[in-house]
Amino acid sequence: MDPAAVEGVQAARPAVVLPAFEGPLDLLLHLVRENKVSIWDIPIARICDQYHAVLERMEELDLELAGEFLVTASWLLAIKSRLLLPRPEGEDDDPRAELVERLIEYEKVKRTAAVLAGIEEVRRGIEAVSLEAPEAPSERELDLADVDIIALGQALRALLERHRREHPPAMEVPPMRYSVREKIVELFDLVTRQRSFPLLSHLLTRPERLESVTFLVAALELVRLGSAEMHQRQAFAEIHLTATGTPLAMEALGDV
Amino acid sequence: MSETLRLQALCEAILAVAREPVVAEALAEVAGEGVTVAEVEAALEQVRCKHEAEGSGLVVERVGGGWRLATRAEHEGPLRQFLGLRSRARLSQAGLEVLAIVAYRQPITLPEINFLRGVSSAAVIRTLIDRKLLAVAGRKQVVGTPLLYRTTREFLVHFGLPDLASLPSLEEVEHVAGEGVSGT
Amino acid sequence: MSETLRLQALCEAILAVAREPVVAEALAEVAGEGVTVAEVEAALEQVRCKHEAEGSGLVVERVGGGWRLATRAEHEGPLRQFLGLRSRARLSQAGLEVLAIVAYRQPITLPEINFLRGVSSAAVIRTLIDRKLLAVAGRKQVVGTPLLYRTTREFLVHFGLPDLASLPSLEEVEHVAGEGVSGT
Repeated sequence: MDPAAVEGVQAARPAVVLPAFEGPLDLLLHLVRENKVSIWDIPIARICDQYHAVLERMEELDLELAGEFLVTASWLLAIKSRLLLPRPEGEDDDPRAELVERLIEYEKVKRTAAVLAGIEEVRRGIEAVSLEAPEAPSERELDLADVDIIALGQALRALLERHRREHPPAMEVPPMRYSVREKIVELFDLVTRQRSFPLLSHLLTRPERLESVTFLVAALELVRLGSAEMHQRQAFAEIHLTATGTPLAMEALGDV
Repeated sequence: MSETLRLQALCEAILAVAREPVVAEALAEVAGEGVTVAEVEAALEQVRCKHEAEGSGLVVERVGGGWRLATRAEHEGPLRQFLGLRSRARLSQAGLEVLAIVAYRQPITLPEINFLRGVSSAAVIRTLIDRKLLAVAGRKQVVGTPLLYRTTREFLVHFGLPDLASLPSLEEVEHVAGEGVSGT
Repeated sequence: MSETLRLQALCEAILAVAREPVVAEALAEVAGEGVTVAEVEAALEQVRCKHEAEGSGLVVERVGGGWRLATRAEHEGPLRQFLGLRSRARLSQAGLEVLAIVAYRQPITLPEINFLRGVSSAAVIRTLIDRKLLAVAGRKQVVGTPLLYRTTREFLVHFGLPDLASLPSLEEVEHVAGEGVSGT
């Protein structure tokens, strides 16, 4: 966090010491201070060059450069070029005025932040006393004054999330993992090799019901295409699938 | 500050934040190099005596081999009264949830709120109506014509909103507050 | 026991269990018939003085709009060791800058904060909201109706401030360390 570290970069210090400027204003303040110039009379050309040099170094080191740095870079260039132009008669607006104003405001912010940091440092060790009460106050109770619309929205989000968990959708449709086409080819192969294939046993021994169903559809398609026949002697008995000798005509298979 | 007084202060501070009785050994361990258990016991005894003086609301007690800081029994009445008073002015987790549901889904009926929360919210609604954050907005034209609830003007004033359309969307809430969804 | 000492003891006992700052009015309400807020304030002041004496591990603080009892900062080390907690994380430079802006200019929108810092502060605000140091105060009625941010009571407690008016004035801040560029 030490902005001064940026000076060390050229001296081939390890890259990690590079600066973390809070933003372009932070960097500009740093440069003004380094150059020991008055903020009321900033030598824009010099500061602008140094600003660009730092940006280049940051880019070389692959630091993530916030867009704001670039926006400010072009702002500086604009101020620089306006300073070079002769100002119209009667106009004495300093092109640097807004820059100065923003730097002064930002410096106040930094000073205040430093004061807050000091207070925080002194108070770090302080813990609220919380003895056991005769009637334990609920930790989850809030003072209404502490509740803002964001807390309200967060409560609803948490609640809807809980509701979703407690009321899962009625039926889950699993993704298709088995293709009928594949099963047709597989089954045709089995039937051709085994002459009479015990389809029912095969279906009942598949580890997954979805696979069984796909097999059954595939078997029906095989019969429809005329490449196989199905036989069952009686209800609930084995279903035999036998090859008819007709080759498999996949192109006749519709969209399955 | 003398070493003895420092040790007394430290013991008192630790008892004040400990959630259960503390044994002297544990205090000696964190009190620093060379502090003996006997010294800690002596310091605790001093703190105990100090609080016996009139004008202290606290007592140091020896319980179950440890020490603890507690409030004086004689203050129990006003203490309970204070905690009761405060809890009436507070918003329970349930209150926050119901307020959030009505704010975003109004007008809405009690059965609908109950469905979302999974528990009955009748008492919570009454409290929120008493506190002028919710109001009745008519009846829903369905079987049983249940009452509909909405948020009030006070609700908008409290949250600094000009109208209900200004409530942040839940996406905006997520964006602003991240996943710190603890409901509190 | 004298009435004054009884009131002191009672105030101390209530602060010890309250878990957050307590307003004198609430104490007066439960302290019994005829006890005025002024008497309560005087009693609290007495308790505060008592704990300033050497050998006390506690302090009475005026923070966040009320009074609270807390441990002394100087016991941080042993206290954390005892509780098995790591030291509380310091706020980042960016976090402190955003708090510094919001504290003095609230309610304020994100674009205004971004402008003052010269860099986007959305992520920082998110962290500060999660740490309960900032809250949303409504929306600004301008194009885009951006959310307005304010500091919370937790902010006041964190920085030991009784109220926002107790923030160091910008003139005071001017005189605080740091070579400025705008001259003194």
